[in-house]
Amino acid sequence: MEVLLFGIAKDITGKSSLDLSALKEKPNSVSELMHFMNSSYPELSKLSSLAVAVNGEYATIDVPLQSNDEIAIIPPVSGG
Amino acid sequence: MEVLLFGIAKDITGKSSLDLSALKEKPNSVSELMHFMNSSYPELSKLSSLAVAVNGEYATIDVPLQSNDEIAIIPPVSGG
Amino acid sequence: MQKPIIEIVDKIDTAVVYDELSDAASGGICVFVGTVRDFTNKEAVVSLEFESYKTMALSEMRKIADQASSKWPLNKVVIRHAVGLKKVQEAVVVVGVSAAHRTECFEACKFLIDTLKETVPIWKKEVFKNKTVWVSAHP
Amino acid sequence: MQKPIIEIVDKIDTAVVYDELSDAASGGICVFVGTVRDFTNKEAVVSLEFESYKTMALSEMRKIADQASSKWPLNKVVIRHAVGLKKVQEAVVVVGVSAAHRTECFEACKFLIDTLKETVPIWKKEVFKNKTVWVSAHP
Repeated sequence: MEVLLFGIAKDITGKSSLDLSALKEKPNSVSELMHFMNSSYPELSKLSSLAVAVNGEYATIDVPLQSNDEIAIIPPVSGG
Repeated sequence: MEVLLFGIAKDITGKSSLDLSALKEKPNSVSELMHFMNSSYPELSKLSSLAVAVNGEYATIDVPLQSNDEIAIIPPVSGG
Repeated sequence: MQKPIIEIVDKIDTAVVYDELSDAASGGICVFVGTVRDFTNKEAVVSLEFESYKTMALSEMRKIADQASSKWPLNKVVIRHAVGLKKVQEAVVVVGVSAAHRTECFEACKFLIDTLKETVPIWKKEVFKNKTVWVSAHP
Repeated sequence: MQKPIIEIVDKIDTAVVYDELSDAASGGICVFVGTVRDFTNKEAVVSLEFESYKTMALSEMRKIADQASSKWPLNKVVIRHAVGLKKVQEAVVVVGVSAAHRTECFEACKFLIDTLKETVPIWKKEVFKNKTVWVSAHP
């Protein structure tokens, strides 16, 4: 289970992706992933917003996560 | 006293300018010019609108006309 | 606003307008290009012919640039109209602005083209297969 | 709408976008170009750095083009964003549409850039002389 990191989330974690495969309790939903990320990296909870994308689509907190999903942490976007 | 004609006003009169110098009673104001034009060329009065410019500026009907003014008949504009 | 570019030309080069509007103090550039459409009221258009009262048209275009600049904080303005015969798909007018923020770019650019169509002494004749029509001439 | 042009590129060529949007059925083309501004809150900007989640960004850009096309009768749409290091005055994004009439051109073009800024996963870091800031990251 790999989580892609972008922008300031990459700076906060110091990584462009996180491998969660080795975790004893892998997050089963977006909600659980958010909880894990915020407690592992408290600086993330200070951002204006934090979204999760699953397989390239914005995902609500109840979306379940499978180990082969492409998961990404989406800090506040600022394109344009 | 020369009057420039554009667009459909040129087609209606068949001329790109009218020399009014030879007129016995030259128009002394925009209002008198409009009256002269509409009675000489009744097709002009069927247009959506008709404006007069004096020295390159839109002129209200009370503006007086001098013989050395640059006068133009402005049929409905349709640029763009 | 820097000195606006105000021109009546025979042919519009759409590739240069960004360079003309580009500006270090601007975060946005908005450009509108009017082009010849193939159909008017379902009737095939062969071409358009534009005629201008050139000195007055330039002076009215300058007024529009000044008005826009007094309404919005603009950095650069271009207003350029073509005259003569224009075929389908050709550019007939280009208006554009650069400014710090995008909202004023859009508002000012729309104001330029809307006002140009109302006040600038330029006339357009639509050439169809069997007739010609001076646009907006009759009610 | 014809197939929209949706791209993430290293460098934007502003000279080509009109040709891409040009279309016989269109009377108007509206284009917005976002450029790097020299100052943010009175602080001199050295450069901007853009990063994207490319596959998702392209998919979100396609959605925006489709949404615009369902709201307005558009003929062509271009949405192109640059990534990497951009200096002051460089273009970072270009969005544009062609349509029969100008009102829908302006409305749709503004919708494209407004929505892009809200939903497309692209991030901008402002580089100042003595610090860098991820734009909008913090409240």
